[in-house]
Amino acid sequence: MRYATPASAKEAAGLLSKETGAAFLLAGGTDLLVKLKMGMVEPDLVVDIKRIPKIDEIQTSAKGFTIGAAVSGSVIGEHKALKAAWPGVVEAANLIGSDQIQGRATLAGNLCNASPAADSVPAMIAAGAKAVIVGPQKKRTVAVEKVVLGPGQTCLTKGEVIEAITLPKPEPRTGDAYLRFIPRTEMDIAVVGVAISLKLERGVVKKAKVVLGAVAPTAVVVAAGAKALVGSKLDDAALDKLAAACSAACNPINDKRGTVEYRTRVAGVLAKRAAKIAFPRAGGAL
Amino acid sequence: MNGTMRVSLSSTFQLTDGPGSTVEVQAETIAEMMASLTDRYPSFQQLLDRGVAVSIDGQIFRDDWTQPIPSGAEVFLIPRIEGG
Amino acid sequence: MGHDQKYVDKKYEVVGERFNRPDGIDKVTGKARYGADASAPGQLVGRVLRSPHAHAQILKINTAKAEKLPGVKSVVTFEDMPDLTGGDQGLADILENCMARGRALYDGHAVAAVAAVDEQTAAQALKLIDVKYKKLPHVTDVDEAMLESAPVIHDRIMTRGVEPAPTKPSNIAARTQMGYGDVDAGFAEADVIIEKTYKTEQTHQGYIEPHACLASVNPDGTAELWVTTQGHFVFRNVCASLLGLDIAKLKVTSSEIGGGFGGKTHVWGEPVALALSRKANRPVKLVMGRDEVFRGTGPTSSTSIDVKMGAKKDGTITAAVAELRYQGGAFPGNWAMLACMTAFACYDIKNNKSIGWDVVVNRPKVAAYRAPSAPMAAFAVESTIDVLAKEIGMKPIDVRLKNVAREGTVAPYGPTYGPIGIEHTLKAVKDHPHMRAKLKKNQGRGVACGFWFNIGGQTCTDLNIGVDGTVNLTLGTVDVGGSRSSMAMIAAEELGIPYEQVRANIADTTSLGHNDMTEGSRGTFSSGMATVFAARDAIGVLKERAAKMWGVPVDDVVWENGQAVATGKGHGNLPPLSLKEIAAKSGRTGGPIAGHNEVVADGAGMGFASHICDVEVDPETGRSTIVRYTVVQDAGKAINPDYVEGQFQGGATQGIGWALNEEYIYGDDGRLQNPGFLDYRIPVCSDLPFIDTTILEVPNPLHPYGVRGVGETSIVPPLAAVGNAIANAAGVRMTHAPMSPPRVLAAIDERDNAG
Amino acid sequence: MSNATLVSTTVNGDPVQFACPTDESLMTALRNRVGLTGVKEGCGTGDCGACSVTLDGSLVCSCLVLGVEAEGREVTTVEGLSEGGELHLLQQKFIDHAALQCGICTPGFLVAAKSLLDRNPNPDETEIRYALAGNLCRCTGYDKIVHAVQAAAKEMRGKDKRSKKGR
Repeated sequence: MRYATPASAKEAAGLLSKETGAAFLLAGGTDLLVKLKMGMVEPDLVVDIKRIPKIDEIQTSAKGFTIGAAVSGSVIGEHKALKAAWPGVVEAANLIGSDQIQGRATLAGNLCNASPAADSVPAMIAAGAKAVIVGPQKKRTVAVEKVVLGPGQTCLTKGEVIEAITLPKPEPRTGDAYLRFIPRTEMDIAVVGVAISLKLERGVVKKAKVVLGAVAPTAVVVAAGAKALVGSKLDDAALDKLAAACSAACNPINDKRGTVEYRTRVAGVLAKRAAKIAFPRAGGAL
Repeated sequence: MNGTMRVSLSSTFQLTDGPGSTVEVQAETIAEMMASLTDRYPSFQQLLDRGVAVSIDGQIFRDDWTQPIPSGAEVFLIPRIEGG
Repeated sequence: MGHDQKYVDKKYEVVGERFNRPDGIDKVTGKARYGADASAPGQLVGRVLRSPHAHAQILKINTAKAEKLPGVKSVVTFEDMPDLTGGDQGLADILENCMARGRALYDGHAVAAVAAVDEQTAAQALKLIDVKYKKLPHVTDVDEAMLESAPVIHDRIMTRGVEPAPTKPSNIAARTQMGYGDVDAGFAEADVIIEKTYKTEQTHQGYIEPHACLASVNPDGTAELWVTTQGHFVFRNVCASLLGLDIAKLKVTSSEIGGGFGGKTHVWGEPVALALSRKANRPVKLVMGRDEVFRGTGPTSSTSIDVKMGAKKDGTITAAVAELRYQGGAFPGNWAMLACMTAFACYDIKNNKSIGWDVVVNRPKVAAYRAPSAPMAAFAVESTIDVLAKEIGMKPIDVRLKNVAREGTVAPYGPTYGPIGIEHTLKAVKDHPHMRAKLKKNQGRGVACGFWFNIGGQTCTDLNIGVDGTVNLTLGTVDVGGSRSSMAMIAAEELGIPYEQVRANIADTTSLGHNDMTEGSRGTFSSGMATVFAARDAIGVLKERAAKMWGVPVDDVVWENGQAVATGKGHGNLPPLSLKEIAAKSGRTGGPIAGHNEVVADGAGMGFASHICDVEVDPETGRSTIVRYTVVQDAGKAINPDYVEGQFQGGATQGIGWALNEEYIYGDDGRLQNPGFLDYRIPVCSDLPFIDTTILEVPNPLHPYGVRGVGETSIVPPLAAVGNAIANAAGVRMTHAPMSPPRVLAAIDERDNAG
Repeated sequence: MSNATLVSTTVNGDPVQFACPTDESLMTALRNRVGLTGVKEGCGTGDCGACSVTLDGSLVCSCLVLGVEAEGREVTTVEGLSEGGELHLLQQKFIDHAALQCGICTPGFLVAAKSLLDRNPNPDETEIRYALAGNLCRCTGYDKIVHAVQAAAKEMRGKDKRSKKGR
């Protein structure tokens, strides 16, 4: 296995595109090193992007935030402006593993690992996040919800690298939240995850985005769930509709972490709870 | 002291060709009791090989076969216990 | 019997205080050396190849390619570990479990092993071993394995304990029956009868340190083994038998041990490491990965249990029957038998019967796990008692007190109890402020009792006094949870010197006589007993030396407060001689001063506990949170209360993990789905509240200090305590452990749908 | 077979060089090449925290870091907690409160607890419990560990006011 530490995203893309063997990108390494340990991958080349200048920084601009691909969860958790703007995204990022994992795990890595249960992905989608993808030739920006194609599969072509995740500056009276269900209080993979982002107008939901994790091969945007909330002040009828829409949108599997029935049922429960957290964050009165 | 006593056997130790649930033997120590039982019931040896403990008046002895058995004592043969 | 009764009421100077452990500094600084922390010149890395199939015939193992890989020094299969067990089926099972012989009996069963110059080469070599399997039908569920239609795992297994003796093999290794009285008559007397069926899933001890050893065998048959174990003397004997070595020529050193809980009472990789080393003529270090620990070492049984209990309206339990089905993994065990012995042991039930079925399945060979077999039986019995109490309109604690076993009660396994502490623990629970604390919405409280035996066993201890008066205490029982501090305290107590003057060490197998495993809560009980006697032996020598120094008859010397005092007529004005003063002159009064003791520490007491658990259930997700927990247990005498509390808290937490989330999950293919700490969910720090403890001391009259073992009982009550709390919080009676969120939510739904 | 790479790094304040295969974890490199066996392997997959170290001040599982990633970085292990022949207060409190039984998880807990107190000198019980959730202990039920961390935090806060002790 060769180990490279390129000085730019473009150089990283070049290394990956030229490699004829198995090549992997290393950011936080919290997924890659597990796969190495378990013998699930045998890389010929590992490209460590952490030495790329500024890739471990969060840039703030008038448009929003640019979160470098090597920014760890603990750095995200300490970023006051980001936390104020997108508390749901920060919550989701901070739910990925223990403090030890937080010291390494990244949003871009969580996205590229393409696990159906990734915590940050539904939250990023609900917040309208985009991935800045650098290839050997050109750069492109893709909405996060378009990045993951299936378990372990992304839209990245050979040589492409996610350089950063961008989050827009939230519109006024916007609030988001992410909740997941795990059997313990920590150290588990989500059995169900729900991210909700709401925009209010005069105390009423004007726009909503509802995204589920761990209930289908990829994160699921639940349009019917959003529709249930729009025009409401989060009354019980709207919440019940939301829950029903979320449960209906589930297409989960039975596995060691949960059953189809359980995931379907709890998706609705969590959706209600997440909405009730996002609503006051957007300035609404429950 | 004639050393005749009544030994109760847990069901695990009851053999088709062996004693019933209680048996009378002459013995003053655990070792003598065991010898007497194996003399009378040859298949008893298999049970000893699998592990036996002796309860004398409610106290369990697993290993020390020199232990004297007081006359009139309540004696039970029970399976040997493993622990964690 | 016949121990010094006066110690039961003795006033202690050292015992009962909270002293720091002697190995503390090494363990907080990283200096302590565990199983994987030793190295030897020229050592190789050992790795094991494991079966990916639940049950398969091994048609062929081709190791030629692996052997040719540069850097590979030895490859072994069962052919390198010939069967020397001479008809001892127990040993033969151990050998076959260490290395498959013609058949892989479970997912994770070792089939070959390599030793190579480094990790990478060893991993590469494993891939080059070509094993041809023919898959066979498998069964992993205990109830399914008992069916006539189940694939039979061993043709040699004919059920023991049934009449007439079976003529066909089956997966049922043995039937055991215990109890007394007439249960039919007892049920006829009952006003209320409750019958329920329970299931518990398989759990693992989950020690954080994986199995690890460093083995070195010389061509002349001398050998050394450094290993993390609960009993290095037993490991020595077993490994010597399996490998054909002389016991005295195999030196086994127990490393610091990173948790055992019963799982390190059995050999797994050690004989393989020795075989690899013998073939390579180099030291071999074999360290398991976490997945190997889960797949390839011994968890506890999964079970299926029926309980039927009847009671009169006044709470008297008139009859109780349990039928307990326990799987022992791929080899027969006595696990259901142990369950029979413990199921009703907390109670005085005139008519009781327990029937146990020991069953084999295609899972790893079950090992002891802290009070083995008792927690599952207690889950069933203690849950049923709560149901019974509700049915007759009594408080569950009052039903328990009404039927509690006491001194003089006949135990379900036959003998009559001596002084035991179960009633004391129940009364302490009843009076505990926890029982009166207010509960919030969705919260409920449960109580449950538990019993486990203590065992004694062979023990040997040395006590050597240096010329400066400091004392080396040399022990042969592995220190799993802090026992060195307790042993040093006992030596200090006996000798009448400060704790700091005693240093306790664990000897290797060449430096001390045989010691049995640290298992069955015996460490402090039995080594403590040997330490008392070794110290008294040394005191005898000290008195002789003092007599010599004074020139008085030894009968005129007594030992008081750490010094020799002359008591005879005319010696009144002799100043006492301290241990230090006598030790300083030892070279001129007869040589080194030592005490020694070999003992079969029989007469161990019984361990009883009662627990209180408050749980909050989220009715929409089925998730249970432990909000408060109290352990009340009889310790006989707590030598070092810090470590007694630690055993109570640790055992309770393991039980809570089992109650809520821990389980082996097998796929339809018979493969373990969750061999890692991510999905085998042991409790994490944020899952728990502080665990309150109350230590009761009902002395065990057969120990010089009244000690009872405390290591195991605390894992017995939690499953039922949690289940009873959930029943009171959510109104659903859980009969399947772990009571994980999906199971609890399904139970809530079922109740709601039933209207 | 992986290429070995020479890594120059700082471990517990000292300059250290080691050569390790590129696919070797920092945990294995620290244990086998630097000789710091206080870094424990409980799982190798980031689930138990026994191999916790800090990397440039950030708490990580060293099993989830490649050895080669340590080039030019600063690593602190349990062996680096005590200074000048004196135990770190957390180490002393773990002993005083009997916060260890088998002790295999103890190095990881100490590194994680120090990392917590460096960031938050006055954590409440819940904060302590969540900060230590990445460290598994199978012996203690965590009770005495949390008490030890609380006691150390309290004393360190007191000492910070009076003297420079209590890092």
